[in-house]
Amino acid sequence: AVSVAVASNFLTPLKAIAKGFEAKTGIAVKISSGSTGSLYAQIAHGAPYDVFLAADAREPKRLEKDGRGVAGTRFTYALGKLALWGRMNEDPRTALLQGARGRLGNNFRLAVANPKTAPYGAAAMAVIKSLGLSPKHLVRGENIAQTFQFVWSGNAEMGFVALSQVAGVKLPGRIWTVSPKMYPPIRQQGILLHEDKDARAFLAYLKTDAAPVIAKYGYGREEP
Amino acid sequence: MTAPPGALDLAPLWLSFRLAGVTLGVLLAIALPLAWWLAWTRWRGKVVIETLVALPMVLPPTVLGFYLLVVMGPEGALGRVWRALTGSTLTFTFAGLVIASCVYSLPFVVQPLIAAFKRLDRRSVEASCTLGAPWWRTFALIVVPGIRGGILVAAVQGFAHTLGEFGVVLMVGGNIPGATRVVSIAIFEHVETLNYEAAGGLSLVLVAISFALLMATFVIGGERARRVPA
Amino acid sequence: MTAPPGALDLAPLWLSFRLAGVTLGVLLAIALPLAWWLAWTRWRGKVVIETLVALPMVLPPTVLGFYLLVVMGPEGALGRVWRALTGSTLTFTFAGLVIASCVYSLPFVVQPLIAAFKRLDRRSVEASCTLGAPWWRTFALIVVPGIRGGILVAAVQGFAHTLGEFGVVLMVGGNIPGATRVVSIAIFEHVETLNYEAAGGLSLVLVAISFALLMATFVIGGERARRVPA
Amino acid sequence: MTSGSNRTVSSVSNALSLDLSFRRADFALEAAGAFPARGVHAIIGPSGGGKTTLLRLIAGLERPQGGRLVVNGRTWVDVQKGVFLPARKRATGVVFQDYALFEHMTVAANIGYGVARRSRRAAVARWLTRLDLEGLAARLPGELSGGQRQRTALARALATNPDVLLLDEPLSAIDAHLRRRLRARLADVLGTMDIPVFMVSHDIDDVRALADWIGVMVAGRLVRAGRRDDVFDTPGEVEVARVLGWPNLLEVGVLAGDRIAGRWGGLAVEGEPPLDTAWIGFKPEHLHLHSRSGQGIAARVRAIAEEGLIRRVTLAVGGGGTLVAHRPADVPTPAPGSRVWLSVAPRHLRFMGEGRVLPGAASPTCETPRLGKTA
Amino acid sequence: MTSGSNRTVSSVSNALSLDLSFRRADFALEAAGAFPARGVHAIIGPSGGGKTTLLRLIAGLERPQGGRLVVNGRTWVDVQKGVFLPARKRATGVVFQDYALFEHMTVAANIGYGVARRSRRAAVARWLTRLDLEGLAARLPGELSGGQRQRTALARALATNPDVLLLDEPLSAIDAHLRRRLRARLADVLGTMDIPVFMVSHDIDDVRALADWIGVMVAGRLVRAGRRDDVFDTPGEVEVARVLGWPNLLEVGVLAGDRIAGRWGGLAVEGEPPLDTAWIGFKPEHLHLHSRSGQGIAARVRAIAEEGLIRRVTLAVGGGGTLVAHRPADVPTPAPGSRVWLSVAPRHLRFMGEGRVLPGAASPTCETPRLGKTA
Ligand SMILES: Nc1ncnc2c1ncn2[C@@H]1O[C@H](COP(=O)(O)OP(=O)(O)OP(=O)(O)O)[C@@H](O)[C@H]1O
Ligand SMILES: Nc1ncnc2c1ncn2[C@@H]1O[C@H](COP(=O)(O)OP(=O)(O)OP(=O)(O)O)[C@@H](O)[C@H]1O
Ligand code: MOO
Ligand SMILES: [Mg+2]
Ligand SMILES: [Mg+2]
Repeated sequence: AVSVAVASNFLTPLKAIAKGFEAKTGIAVKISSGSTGSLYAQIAHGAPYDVFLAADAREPKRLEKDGRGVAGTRFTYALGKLALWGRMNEDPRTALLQGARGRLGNNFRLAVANPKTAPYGAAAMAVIKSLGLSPKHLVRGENIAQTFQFVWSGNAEMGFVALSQVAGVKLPGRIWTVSPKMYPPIRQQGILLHEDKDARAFLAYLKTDAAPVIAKYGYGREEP
Repeated sequence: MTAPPGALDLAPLWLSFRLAGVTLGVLLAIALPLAWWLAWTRWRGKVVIETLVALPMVLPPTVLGFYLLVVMGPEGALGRVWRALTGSTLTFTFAGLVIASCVYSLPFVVQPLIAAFKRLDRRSVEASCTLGAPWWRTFALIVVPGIRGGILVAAVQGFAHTLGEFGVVLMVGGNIPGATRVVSIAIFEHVETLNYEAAGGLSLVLVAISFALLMATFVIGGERARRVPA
Repeated sequence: MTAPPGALDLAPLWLSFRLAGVTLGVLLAIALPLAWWLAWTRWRGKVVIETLVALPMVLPPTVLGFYLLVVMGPEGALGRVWRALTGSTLTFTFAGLVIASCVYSLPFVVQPLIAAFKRLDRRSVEASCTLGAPWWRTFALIVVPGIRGGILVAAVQGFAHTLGEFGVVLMVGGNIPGATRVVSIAIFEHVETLNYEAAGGLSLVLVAISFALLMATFVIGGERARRVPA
Repeated sequence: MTSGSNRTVSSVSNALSLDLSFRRADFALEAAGAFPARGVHAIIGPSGGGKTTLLRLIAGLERPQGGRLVVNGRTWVDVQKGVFLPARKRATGVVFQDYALFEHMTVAANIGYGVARRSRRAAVARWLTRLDLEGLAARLPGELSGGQRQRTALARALATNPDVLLLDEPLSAIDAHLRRRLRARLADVLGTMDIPVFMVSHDIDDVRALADWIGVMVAGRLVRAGRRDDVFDTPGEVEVARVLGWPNLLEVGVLAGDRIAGRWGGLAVEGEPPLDTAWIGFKPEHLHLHSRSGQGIAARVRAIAEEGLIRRVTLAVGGGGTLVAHRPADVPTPAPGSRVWLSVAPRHLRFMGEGRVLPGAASPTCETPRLGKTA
Repeated sequence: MTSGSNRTVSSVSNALSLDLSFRRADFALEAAGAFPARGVHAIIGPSGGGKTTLLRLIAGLERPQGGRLVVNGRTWVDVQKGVFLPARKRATGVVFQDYALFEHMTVAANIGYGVARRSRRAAVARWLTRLDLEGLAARLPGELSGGQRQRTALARALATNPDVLLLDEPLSAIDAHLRRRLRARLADVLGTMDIPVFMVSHDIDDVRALADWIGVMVAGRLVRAGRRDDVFDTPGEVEVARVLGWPNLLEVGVLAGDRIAGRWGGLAVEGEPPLDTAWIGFKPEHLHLHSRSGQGIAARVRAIAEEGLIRRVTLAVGGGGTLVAHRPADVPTPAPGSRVWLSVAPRHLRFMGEGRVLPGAASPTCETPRLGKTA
């Protein structure tokens, strides 16, 4: 069996992928999810995972450097895509620009993920900066899931979320898929934590056979 | 993030203590009468209330926070009432944090108080009544000193727990520096970003202040029954 | 993920109740003597212990969990001792969860017990002694019934809080299905993956079972002093 | 003796009248009476008879299931009309049987608790002195001995100048020496009060020294109420005589004309005894011993005890009974073992009902005092 | 009177000997004595004198700062050697002044608590009967009246067959009627026991009926210990006489030959009074009233009270003092207001030290009983 630690934003696609992998190879996949930061801390303190799928490149890099990951196995399994979700019927992009010019009320809230902890947050901040928005309307979710919840529950009128969260789901309002040129790439990297035949097989599957599933859930692939 | 790199940003600390203090005040005001009633009533349905009060404990804070976010949001029941009354939203504000913390910490304040009220010597309350004391005098001079131990536990639990809580606060507060970015969130953030040194530093300050505060509470509160002179 | 889609996976629920039960048992075994000693000793340093016991409350659970992870990890002090004794690691196991939960819930169990012990009628203990009862008989027949209210609060808090706790458990346990994936983590995960229906369903089951359990506790524990017949 | 002797009638109307019924588990209480503005009413009776419960009903600490309680023209309780004045609005001073002191307050703070702020200092000082508590003002009740605790409770209740004073065994834990002084002080204090005082007591000496009236409670019923000396002289019911400690009670077996008889022998009485008589009784000082036969009941001297001026003679009569005679110490008394004959002057014989059994006694023999006592 | 009279000496050695010193805040206690295996020792004295503390020291509930306590040859306490047997290993039966019942246990469970399982049932049944508690076996203490609570405590202590019995006012909350019966039963029970019994009591009647020996504690010191009748007859210290309720105590001012005098006048005594005499006292029954002058101290009758066979006469003497005389009720007594002259037969005069002041009394006048009492 393969034990996979996965950043929670990729949990849903991973479940689908694991099913396919199990069907194909007969190898069971055990999934543990969490925030990238906690998973890293656990791995650093001996957690029994075989594979780590982070939301970022930072943690896998560090693991590789520390020798806790198998050198040369680190790769980008998915590229995160940023989306702006607004609950109003206007084009969220237009509305956001109006907000930038102070035409939205004081109660206007724009949800973003914490740029320090979530790569989607850093990406969102880059977009905001390029649009010249003031940070006073921002509310921060600790991760991308929480950011989604702020908008979903109506507490924020708009939010920068992951495309994977909103693609193919029926939600109120409208969505603008942010051009990837406006933010640094969100590289979600994975790494093998120790030598294991099954784990390698899983990584290989993730690189190849899983591509359509990953795309279906709203992630991109890095051109090799 | 206004703090210079390397230096500790202590604003969240101050915010946390303010939140814990206000929450404790509100909670005591709610919990004292509630616990009194629960301890003395003979109404058979009271266990249902007792149980309901204890329930927030069993839900993971983040999940509780999620439901609070829904209820307190602009489309939630509480959020709508609040907006009608004050004109502003409840989530992502200090007031919202206080309400959320109250829900979360209520059981930790009510339960020790119920236990204390149940053990209160009924006869000294009766004696106070026969001496003509109005209820508030009986309450302040006989009941409160009589449940000192319970109040101490309730206060320590209510305060410390609100300090340490972060799931609910994160959810409802939105981590807004200066407004809702409390110290628990700040520390958590440091851990998540693998900035263990900053996390350790901030934790240390929090623990040190809390230690001093709690110790003072125990020293004062733990004294043998204080003499009330004539 | 062995559960069929749509159906609720109830294994985490069972794991949670097992964890809460074991933790409560361990905690009572530790907390009863500790609280007894803290309530009666005249040692001036005891406030320090009291404060230390209360301190875990002020740290965000995830942060506390982080430090526990460090201490209990294979290179941590506790982890090394454990490995020397048992040959296995402590983190990411059920035993590790129990230890972590104990640290986290200790204040919620010790504090109501201290308050109860302080209010215990010393004279009935003296009477039991003069009647020749050995200490365990005095403890079981006089002390424990005398602090029933406190034990009730301690048990409810210790149990419910362990059920709902997830920050520490997530950190130390690592969300491993069947071993450390307790219900609070499962619900949290559902919320994180925007599967609000599953989160709601599982929460409802947890709340319903807890409600029944707590209510039963309150009904039994809240009764007027039970008659101990000859 | 000390108290009340020099009082004048202050009012013909009653300061307190009650007619209450109360039930709790297997205990039921029925009490009715009207009491003048002045006077100390001792409530006596066997343990568990309901004395404390009656005081609690008056203080408003128990809620009766039926009846009325009116004090100084004000209705405190009227169950039918739904009136129930809470305890704190009733100006009662209560000394509880178990003190119920405020354990976290000093003695001084306890005493001053019910006193208005402006007069508190003076009142505390006065009552500390009156009850010999001067040195203890700053102590906590937990640091007092039993007697000191009770005196503090007494001072606390008296300091409020209540409309009705309720004392549940106020002197029971106080030693003989202090008791004598406290009794006298209590009498002085009560003498200056225009209020009814109800005092539960187990001590006949306290009752003698302090009470003007006596009410006897047995099994929840006020079986006898009357002037102290009347009750002492004529208990009325055998239960009452028992409570008063009469040692000589004889069950009446045969009742014929002016002679009554039982397993103990026979006695002549003055006139015919009332039909509901079940017992006769007499005080030990009225039992005469004769050394020649033919005079009353035959008996044998069992024991003799000297008690100061009095010699207490225990006598065995027929049927296994025991009688007690008091004799002056300076009169020769037959030695233990001797055979003697006993007589009682007919005017000292008291007829008594079998309180609990006779239907005539089911409603309390409540010869309620209606006038303040004159000198 | 009832108890002890028919006892035989069972042992010459002492069952219990103590010599303890104890301090707490502003209170210090010093007590020493040796007590035989049989006999009831009444401990009397003013409130706060340390009676309860002495019992607690024996029971092991207080730790003395110095001294020894040996029971049946076994050392319970030896402070110098560091011996301190914990309370539960001392076979003491204790009835606390405030009962200290187990509130969550039934009356039966309370009584059976200290009894071994196999004999528990029988012991409970026996003690329920002996103390009139039959119907209450299944009640909780909270549902009992004051007297019922105390009887339960008494039964609980007696049921363990202790080596030493410690009773802190065992009868104080029990009414006169029941008290007489309980007293007799207690006397029976104590009569069958081969152990020393220490009983704190405020009631001189209880002491008279139950005690063989008396110890008087004043301000933490055992100022007098002796056979009951000796102490009653010759208090020795004025403090002791006060505790015993002697109403007639006169401070001695002038001491010359066989005459003593004070502000109240002068009296002739037999022989010379001891040099440390500070007071004289006598019992009220020994005070004689004369209607002609020239005989003793001049006085005026203040009040007369009838108490059964006795008439209690209160007399005002010179210097503002008051004396009390008891007179048989059948002897004519001068009316209140009359002038009388008082005398006491010299053999009834008792000389007393000023307990607390004289250096001679600093170590307790501890004439400790060393032999079981004979009939
Ligand atoms: N809290 C209670 N619950 C149930 N029964 C009670 C309670 N308190 C008293 N009783 C019962 O009520 C009856 C009357 O009690 P009460 O205290 O009035 O008696 P009392 O005359 O004051 O006796 P004592 O002289 O012993 O104090 C008794 O049978 C007693 O057992
Ligand atoms: N817990 C305590 N702390 C401090 N002082 C105390 C404590 N208990 C009693 N005392 C004091 O110790 C002294 C002796 O008390 P003790 O109870 O032995 O008296 P006592 O002779 O039994 O009196 P009483 O007849 O009133 O019961 C008193 O001065 C009392 O005030
Ligand atoms: O999946 Mo993340 O690392 O919590 O954004
Ligand atoms: Mg009573
Ligand atoms: Mg005492």
